Amino acid sequence: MKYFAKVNDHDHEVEVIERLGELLITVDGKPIDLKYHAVDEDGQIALQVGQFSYGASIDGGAHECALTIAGSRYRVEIEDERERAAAAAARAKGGGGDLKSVMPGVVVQIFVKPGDEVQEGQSLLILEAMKMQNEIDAPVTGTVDTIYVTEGQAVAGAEKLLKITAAPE
Amino acid sequence: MKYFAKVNDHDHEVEVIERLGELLITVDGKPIDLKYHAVDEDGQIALQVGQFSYGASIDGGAHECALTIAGSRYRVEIEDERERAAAAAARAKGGGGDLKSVMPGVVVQIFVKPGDEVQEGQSLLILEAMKMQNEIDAPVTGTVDTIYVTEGQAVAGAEKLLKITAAPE
Amino acid sequence: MFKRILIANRGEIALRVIRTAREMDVECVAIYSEPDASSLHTRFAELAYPLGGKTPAESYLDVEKVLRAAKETGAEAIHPGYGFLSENADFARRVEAAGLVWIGPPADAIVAMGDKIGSRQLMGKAGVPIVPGLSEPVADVAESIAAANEIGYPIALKASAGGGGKGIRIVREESEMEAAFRNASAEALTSFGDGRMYPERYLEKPRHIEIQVMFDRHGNGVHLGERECSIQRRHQKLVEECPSPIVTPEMRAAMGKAAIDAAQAVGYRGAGTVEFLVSKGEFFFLEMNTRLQVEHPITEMVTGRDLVRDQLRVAYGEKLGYTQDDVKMTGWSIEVRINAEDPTNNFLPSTGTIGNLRFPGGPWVRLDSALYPGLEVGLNYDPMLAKLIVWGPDRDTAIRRMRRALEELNVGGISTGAPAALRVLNEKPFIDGDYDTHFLESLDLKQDSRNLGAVAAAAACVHRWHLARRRALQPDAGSRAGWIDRARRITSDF
Amino acid sequence: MFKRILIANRGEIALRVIRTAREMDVECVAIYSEPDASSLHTRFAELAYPLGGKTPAESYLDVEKVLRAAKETGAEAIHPGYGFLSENADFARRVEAAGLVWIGPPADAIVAMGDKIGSRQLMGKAGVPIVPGLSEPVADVAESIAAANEIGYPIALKASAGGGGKGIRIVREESEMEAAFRNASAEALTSFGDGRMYPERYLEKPRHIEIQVMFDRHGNGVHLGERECSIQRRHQKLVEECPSPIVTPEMRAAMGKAAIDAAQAVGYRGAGTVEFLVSKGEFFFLEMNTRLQVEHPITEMVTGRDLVRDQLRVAYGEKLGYTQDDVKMTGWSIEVRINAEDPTNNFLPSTGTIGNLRFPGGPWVRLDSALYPGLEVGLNYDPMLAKLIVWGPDRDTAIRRMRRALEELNVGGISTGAPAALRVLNEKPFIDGDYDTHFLESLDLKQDSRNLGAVAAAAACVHRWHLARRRALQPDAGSRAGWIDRARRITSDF
Repeated sequence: MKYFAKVNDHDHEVEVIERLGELLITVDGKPIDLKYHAVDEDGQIALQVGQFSYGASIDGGAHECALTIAGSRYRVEIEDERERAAAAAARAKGGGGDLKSVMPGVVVQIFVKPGDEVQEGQSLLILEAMKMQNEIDAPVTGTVDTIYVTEGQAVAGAEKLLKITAAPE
Repeated sequence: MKYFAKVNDHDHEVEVIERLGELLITVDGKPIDLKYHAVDEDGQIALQVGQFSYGASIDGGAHECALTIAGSRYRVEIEDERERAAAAAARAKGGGGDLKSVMPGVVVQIFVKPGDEVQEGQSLLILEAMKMQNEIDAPVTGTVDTIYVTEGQAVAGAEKLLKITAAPE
Repeated sequence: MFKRILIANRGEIALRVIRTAREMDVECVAIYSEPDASSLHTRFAELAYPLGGKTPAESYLDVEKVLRAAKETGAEAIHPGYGFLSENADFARRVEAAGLVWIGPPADAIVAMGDKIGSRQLMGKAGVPIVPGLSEPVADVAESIAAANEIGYPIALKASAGGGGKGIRIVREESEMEAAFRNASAEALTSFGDGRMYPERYLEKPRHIEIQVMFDRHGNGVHLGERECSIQRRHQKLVEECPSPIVTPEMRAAMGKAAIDAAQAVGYRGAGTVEFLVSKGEFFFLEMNTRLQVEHPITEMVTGRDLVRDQLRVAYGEKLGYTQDDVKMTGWSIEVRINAEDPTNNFLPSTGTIGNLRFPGGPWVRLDSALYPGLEVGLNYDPMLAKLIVWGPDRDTAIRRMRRALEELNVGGISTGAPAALRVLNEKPFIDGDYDTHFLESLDLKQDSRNLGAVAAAAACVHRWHLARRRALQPDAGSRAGWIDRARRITSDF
Repeated sequence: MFKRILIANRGEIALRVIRTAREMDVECVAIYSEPDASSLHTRFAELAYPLGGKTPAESYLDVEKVLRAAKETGAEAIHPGYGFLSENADFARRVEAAGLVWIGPPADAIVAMGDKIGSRQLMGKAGVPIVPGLSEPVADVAESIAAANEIGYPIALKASAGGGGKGIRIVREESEMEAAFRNASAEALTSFGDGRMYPERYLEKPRHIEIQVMFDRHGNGVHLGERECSIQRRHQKLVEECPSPIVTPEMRAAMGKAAIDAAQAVGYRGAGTVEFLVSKGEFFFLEMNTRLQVEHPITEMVTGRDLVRDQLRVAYGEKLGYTQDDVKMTGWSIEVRINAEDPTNNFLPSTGTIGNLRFPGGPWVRLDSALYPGLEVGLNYDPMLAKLIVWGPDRDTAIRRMRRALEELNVGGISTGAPAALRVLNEKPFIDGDYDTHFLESLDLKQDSRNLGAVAAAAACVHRWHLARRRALQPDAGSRAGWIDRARRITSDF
């Protein structure tokens, strides 16, 4: 199985093949002698790379997870080939989609309205969480389709904020 | 629901009744203002008796469990009325049954053979675990029915050692 | 000693107080909001009193509810912890009016130190060093030069009407003053319609260093040395150490005396912390925190004194029982705050359900933690969930021990600032002790300093592979009946 | 310093060594048996080497495998921990013959101290006090009286051919000797066919007190004070404290000197423990443990010295670097061993799968633990799973802190000895420091000293009630299809 893993914004290609009960793993074309042993159902892992050992922890599921290895945290997004192709196709015919809050908070100000054309990186709204104001930027260039929230509204984590239709590439 | 709870060899009668969504509990006929709140699925409990609070832990299931309250451990065996009646009936018609090892170990010596009549408390065999030899005594007066193990055999915890048919009461 | 006290707080600080109180045979009353019914402080206190309510305002900040809880449980005193009502002078007065002991300083001391500007003027009068500057703005270059000569260079020229750093100019010598004043004043006039400027000493490479003090009701007081708290972002501390790598015994004595003077100037009692800004060997009063500080454990590790115990003792009226000469600092201690936040995303708060906990241990590792599996971390409460503290005979050992402990720690379900702290502990300026309050914000925390990104990618993909394999092995429609039968058997034990 | 060492052990002691080594930038190689693939020591070491095998004999005790692991991983030295091969002189020799450094004493010292009888005679010659008695048996009353006058009363008359306490008589003065000898000798003759007797000083209220020593390769050595280990059953220690409540500074100096003499008599190097029996202010050599002791942490807490660090340093050839005068004992430390055993059932071993862990924390609490959720506790390995250690400025505080920590601890899935330790810490003789090696066995550990049996009964029944309720609410046949659909949805994320 071939996977595309994005780790803290760096891309890696990982291939996992089972042969005679063993997993053969390559990262970016190079074989890696990695032993993965789940200690419990909670996410503790005994990880060995060659002779080296790592008491690692994993949080999350098949598409997004976070690995903590020796105190450092790696956020990993994974796509397989089918998913990658589907995502590319969606982008090609104008993807975009729902933009969700990354944390719970209160919508302080909204800078755009439905129909606005926005550039990737452009500020869309301000979300206040704890005592900090955070600008939420457009992830893609496109058109604002729908705005789900209003100023002053409290939102949960991963709640839909607005929808953008991406401009075709 | 009425329960018979044996706690470290002391007997208690506990009644649990649900009324308007609240549990009314009596122990040995006296009401107890007990709030039981399961913290997780592992057995952590927030326990309150009146204003007093206990960070308790529970291990085990419906019939046998161990409560640890403020560092003290209480082993509890529970029967409801039906189970108690069934057990009494079994005893009346000559109960007994399988005697199981309380811990893993090695059978060092067996003092009885099938057909032997034994008195409650009589030594049946010696089980060695860690570096200690432990005499296993007859829990009831009766007749040795079957012996499942041989001298020198390693046994797991809760493995059947022998079967006794209890003498009618 | 008190028989029973109420802790008007939650989380790790409530637990901290419960632990010492239990060791003193003082019963604790925990109060708890609805979301905190399972909290460790609720479970570990001898008594627990439900306040009801979901938000802080409906529970821990509701003075009437807290006082009622104390009355109904027969508590003799109230420990406020930090945050919530701890620096609320009105609450302190209400507590005493209700006939209870307030485990904290006199209300008047809270008031006096609660006003940032007023407290600095008060401290200036008491002879405590404050940042040199004028209390009135200057209107032209000549006045500015005269003031600067009095204050001493380098000077920060700040716009009288300004804020947010706009219009600030750093002037290092007199020859630069004229041009700097004209530019800054013009900029300020344009921006705010007011060209007047405040000259103040500019503090280069400022460090945040604070002194712990403890006073009884009988006029006895000591300082317990300093804590270095310069590893911070937006004034939120992340890593603290005790002692400070730059404080000499002479400087400690001078800062200690200033802290005692500051406390005595407001008639202080109990535990308090006097915060200073330190630059080029000079120190200046910043503010006083009239309560127990989050980072108090590092002082405990180095002095061997239980500060909560001393708080309870002096609140009860006991004499301090030791003098300045009895306070010895041995070895080095470091604390890392475990906050629910994402250091790779500008320390935004992180929320989730705690799980997959792995706690560090072994020699000289202390964990003050409110974490438990199932804890819901939301936005209603302080994101500080735990504090990891180590001690070592010297700074080098303490740093290495903290790295080791951070590598052992795992907190699942949320993101924490721990990786950022680990990064700090591996940076040369920190190891050299040569850092200031800007250091943490200068780091690129997205960098993969351990270079394990490829390993993480491989492990995550193997994890996914196993998840998919497990799904593939799950019972299909045909075998499902048997599976359910088995489930029924398992649950038929009741 | 070493770049890489191998730890020929498992469990908490392997972890203990890993922790200090990591702080010293020394890489550790963990070796592991099949059941230990998930163990913390396997996960926390920098390198992990699978030995294969399920039993100790197939893994940790297999000298060839261990040496091969060291060779294949490039380890420069081997730390044996305690137990397993740690006191195996042949192994020590094999390690050195393989060109590796043995982190332990010279093989000859292990041999000399390994023989119980021989070591006592050797120590007697070296001037270390041993229990007064004869090396040859006496055959009649007259000889017995003569010997007793030399040894000093009270006397224990032991059957020459005996064992298991049979035929022992305590004789407190000469007038009792004749009757005692005749009875005991007759009993021995009947039982063993041999009436000869060994007279030996009878030690009343014996206490087990041991001295920690540390020697380098350059002739420097110190003692690090004593540990009191009298809370034991069948010679298995449960609670240890440092210092001992009965050891005065003078006695400490005398015992320390004796321990150093003992070590020097066998050319000792590294960490070692000289065990003494103490009775009525006199102390007598019992044996020397030529390795790190389980209870070493309490010495670390009180002296501030990391003993594993010193072990690595002196094994590498460094000078000790401190003298006897530099060893200061500050405060009090107590350790409780967390063993898989059932104190209410004669401390029989307990087996199971670890879960429902709740670890204590807060000020001056240290946990050296190999526990993790999912750990299978069987009979193949030492039942000692963790050690809970506290420090306090005085004994009273340390006792109260340990009680508090034990109340916070939970280890699910097995039974542990912790409740027995808690019981000990609440007993007046322990609090008074007035206990001996018989104390623990004198307690009725089935007693409900907290008197919470009724609460436990109620809680257990409510638990059962909830289990039954949950079962009743489970989907019946009609709704099961929907339930399965939901399960399918949840797992379709892949």
